Amino acid sequence: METEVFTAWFEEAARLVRLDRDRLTELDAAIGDADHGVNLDRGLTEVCKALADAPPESPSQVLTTAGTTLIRRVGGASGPLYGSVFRQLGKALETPVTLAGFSAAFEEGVVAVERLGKAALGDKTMVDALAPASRALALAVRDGASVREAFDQAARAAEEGAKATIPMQARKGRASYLGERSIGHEDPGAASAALFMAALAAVVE
Amino acid sequence: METEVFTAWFEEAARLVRLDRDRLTELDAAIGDADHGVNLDRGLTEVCKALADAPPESPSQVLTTAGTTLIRRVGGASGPLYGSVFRQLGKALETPVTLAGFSAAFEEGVVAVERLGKAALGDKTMVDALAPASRALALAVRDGASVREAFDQAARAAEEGAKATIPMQARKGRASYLGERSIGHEDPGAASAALFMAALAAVVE
Amino acid sequence: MKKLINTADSVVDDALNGMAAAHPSLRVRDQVVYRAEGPRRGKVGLVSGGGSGHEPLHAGFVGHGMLDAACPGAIFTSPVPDQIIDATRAVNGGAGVLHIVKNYTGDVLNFEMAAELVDGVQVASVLVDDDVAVQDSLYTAGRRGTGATVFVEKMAGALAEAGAPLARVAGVAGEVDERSRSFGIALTSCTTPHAGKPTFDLPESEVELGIGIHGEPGRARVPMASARELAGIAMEAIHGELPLRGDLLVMVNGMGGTPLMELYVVFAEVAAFVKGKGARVSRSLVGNYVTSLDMQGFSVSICLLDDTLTRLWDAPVDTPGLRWGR
Amino acid sequence: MKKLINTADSVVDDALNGMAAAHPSLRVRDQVVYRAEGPRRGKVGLVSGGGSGHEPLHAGFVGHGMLDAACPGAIFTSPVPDQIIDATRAVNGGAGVLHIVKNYTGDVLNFEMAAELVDGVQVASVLVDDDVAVQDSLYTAGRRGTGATVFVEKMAGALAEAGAPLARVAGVAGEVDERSRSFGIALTSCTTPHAGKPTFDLPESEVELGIGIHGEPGRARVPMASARELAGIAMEAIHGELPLRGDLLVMVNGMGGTPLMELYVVFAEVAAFVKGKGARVSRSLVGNYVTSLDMQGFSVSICLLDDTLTRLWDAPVDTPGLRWGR
Ligand SMILES: Nc1ncnc2c1ncn2[C@@H]1O[C@H](COP(=O)(O)OP(=O)(O)O)[C@@H](O)[C@H]1O
Ligand SMILES: Nc1ncnc2c1ncn2[C@@H]1O[C@H](COP(=O)(O)OP(=O)(O)O)[C@@H](O)[C@H]1O
Ligand SMILES: [Mg+2]
Ligand SMILES: [Mg+2]
Ligand SMILES: [Mg+2]
Ligand SMILES: [Mg+2]
Repeated sequence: METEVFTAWFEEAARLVRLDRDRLTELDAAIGDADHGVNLDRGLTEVCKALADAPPESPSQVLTTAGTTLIRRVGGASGPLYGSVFRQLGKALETPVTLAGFSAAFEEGVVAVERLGKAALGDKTMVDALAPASRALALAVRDGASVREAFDQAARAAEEGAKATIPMQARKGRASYLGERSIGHEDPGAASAALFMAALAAVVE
Repeated sequence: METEVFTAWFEEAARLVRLDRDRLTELDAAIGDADHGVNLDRGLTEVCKALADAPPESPSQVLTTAGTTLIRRVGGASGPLYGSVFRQLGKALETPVTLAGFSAAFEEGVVAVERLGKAALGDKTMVDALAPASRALALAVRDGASVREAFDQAARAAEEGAKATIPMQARKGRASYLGERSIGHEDPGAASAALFMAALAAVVE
Repeated sequence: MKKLINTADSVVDDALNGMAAAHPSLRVRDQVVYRAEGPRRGKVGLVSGGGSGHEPLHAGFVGHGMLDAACPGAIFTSPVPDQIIDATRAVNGGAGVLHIVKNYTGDVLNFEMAAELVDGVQVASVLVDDDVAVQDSLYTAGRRGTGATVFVEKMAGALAEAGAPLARVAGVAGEVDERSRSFGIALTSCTTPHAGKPTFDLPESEVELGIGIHGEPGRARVPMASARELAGIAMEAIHGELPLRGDLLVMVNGMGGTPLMELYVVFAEVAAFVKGKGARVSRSLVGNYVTSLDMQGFSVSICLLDDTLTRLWDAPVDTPGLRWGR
Repeated sequence: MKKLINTADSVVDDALNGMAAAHPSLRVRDQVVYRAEGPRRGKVGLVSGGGSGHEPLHAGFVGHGMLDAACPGAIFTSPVPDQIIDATRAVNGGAGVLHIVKNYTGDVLNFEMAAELVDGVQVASVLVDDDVAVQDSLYTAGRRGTGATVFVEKMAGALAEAGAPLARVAGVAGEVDERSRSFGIALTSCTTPHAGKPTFDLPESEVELGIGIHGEPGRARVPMASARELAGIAMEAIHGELPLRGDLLVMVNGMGGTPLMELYVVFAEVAAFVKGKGARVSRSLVGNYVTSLDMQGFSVSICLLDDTLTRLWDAPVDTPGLRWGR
């Protein structure tokens, strides 16, 4: 997987988030403060600008640039959290990028978020979409799947993980203030995480 | 006309204003500040209390008590204005009260308002209901009409005068701030003045 | 309508009780708000008042360096003569009392009656009429008193505190009024507790220009526009009657339901306009000072300062609504 | 939605320009608001920040006796580490810097990252978590920081101004937080400029109990009730976690769209409740201090005072949002 693929990943993610900006914000309005779509849209626009201004030489550089930009431009909870996913992923990623190498590095990124946010599976956060995606990647590698199959499965797992947050009661982040009233709504961060995985699947096709 | 008639006048006026309180307030909302009904309702309730607490000995006393109470309890423009109508009317009224005597004293009350408010016929104020009523009384006296006929005609004249304010552009009071936008609305004070005259007609029947 | 009240009839008294409980510096007696320490011998007393619903005006401006007493009427209804008479007698320190009256028929009539009826006290009165939305002509009740009331009460208060005689205090109060103009724009109507619904209907797409502070509709309606355009409309209206020059006192006032953040957005535009006219923002106020219940919108008030007025503005003031220097 | 803005994207910067234009005592640089005079050698620096939309919090509390810098984020979005790092470096007078952080995941993460990345400056941080509407348990992000932030910023600011060392300032800041609790009730939802419609729908007949300051819905909904009943609900919730006793600092805070008159009505009820519990209102604030854009509603914040805290509260403060003693 070449550097261009990773640059394309964030361009596609930016496009999908822009398209779904209002849906993400409405999900956040229901159990948060109605800014998630706006936050990510702003952040990813900045990421694309950064990647265009100084085209990175390596996949790893694309990811660390993206992660750092998200931390520097988004704010809120999702800025540092997404930022550390991509920064850690970038740090751990070796060139040339193989599917197995990406899968291992991605798992490190997910672990970084879990640690930073002290969130576990079932807390109704982005982790509920990211962790299943990571697991799906690992299984695909084990089963010798193609890059394309692997990312399709990761995207599907993230999407299912996001939908699975609907019946959950939030234990982390703003939604946790609602207690039982958080049940019945999809977590906005899990929804945006699914968009990131969908974008990746799209660009490797 | 006995003292009881005048006490009954204010009780009936209080009843009519209470019934029309919201209409008066809505008229005031359109070209003023939405408090005329509330103001008069509050004032007339106090007048009835005052008349009950210390039953006056003469018609003149009923009117000066009513006028003073309105000045002391209503505030706004209508408090001092209605207050001086009735205080002047009371001052000028001689006992025993004849129709001619009442008519002359009432005219003095109207003149008092015109002076205090510097308002003339056509300025879109209570004067546009009070002055025609006074004129109708004077004519009735001249034509030797009965008390009942006289007050019926005064009430009708006040009602017509109030309706006649609709096409007028206000030149006095809050409605004048609206300039041409004051056209097309009945003046709340003229409307309440018509209620006062209707109450009088009702109690002499 | 949802309001934090107990009943529409008790709201004024309940709020006065809250003020008394919150501010030991104030005393409330018979619907008049006084300084707790009472009148100062030889100091001119300042009494103002008007309908309630404009908080902090007037009661929030009672205290050192500003008013000695405020007479709150029912909501949007001027006080009655009895209140004004009580207040005038109580604050008289022997040097006479200045009545600061906003130019509305009701306020003028009730203050006039009180001034006639109170005896043994030397009373002067100043009429505040700063609102350029109303033409001052034979065909209107004259310009309304709005935001400049804060300027008059503050500067006259400082002068009285400094021991100036009644004539001087009244003179400067009138001067401040003459050098001040205001203009207001509403995004929504206010809702009075008794009426229970908006005084006027204003669609999502429009704003009301030149509104009063009692929910009186304005002179005209225009499509909703940017803060820059709306501030421009207000400033042009003021500049047309009071050409901006030199040092200005600029107040961007919220109508009660508008968040401070938006008022600062407006202030930035107002400051840019002032600069564009070659004048200078020398002193400023941004916040809710002369409100209209829950109305959303703003008004701009501007006073042409000179050294004396600037000194009077800067003088120490200690009231619930305005405080500095002590 | 009608708002006095130019664009949803520019509202925060436009408002900051307005603040800079209105308050010569402030400097705005790279989305950080500083005291114009800069850091004082040997004085502990106080830095706070958080999402915009809560004005006057935080930028309105920058000035003598309170904050040295405030970092405003996007609306309802905590600031980014860069802002906090800039502010921390700029206000360091050699005695270290205290970060005052409201307990929200975003605020905590961004301040933590900044504290790690800024080097050469001794940084301590205090977490404000006073909102009793949220249970402080393993199953939540913990109590939110709301009204008590004003108390912490004021008292810690006074102590820093007096020259106390960082450890002491941080210690007292934590103590103020521990001795303070808040509860909020909304009559309406706020509307963010970007979303353009209310964050949550609240029918005319209901109120939302235990709301946050970002339009987060509360824990429960009940039928609209009188000011007395609503104040009672808030006070019982606070009293349940912080039994009222002795001298209290009581703030009745408006959420942004509620008129001052209504806040005084609520304050009267709060004061009566306090009296009923045998405690005493020793100091008070009534007004808009920690808002949520245009939301209508109120919050009550209470701090159990002692002589030290009372002295720190009374110490001179000179900021756009809070001023006395100079
Ligand atoms: N402690 C946490 N761990 C992991 N993810 C979290 C945590 N707290 C919040 N999130 C994620 O962040 C999302 C909210 O992001 P955003 O709305 O941008 O920030 P904020 O909540 O500060 O407004 C939530 O939907 C959730 O997925
Ligand atoms: N200068 C005036 N002369 C005569 N009547 C007046 C004058 N100004 C106002 N009014 C009358 O008073 C009425 C308004 O009364 P009200 O609403 O109670 O007082 P306010 O205008 O102070 O709210 C008007 O409808 C008008 O009839
Ligand atoms: Mg959010
Ligand atoms: Mg009226
Ligand atoms: Mg009125
Ligand atoms: Mg947020």
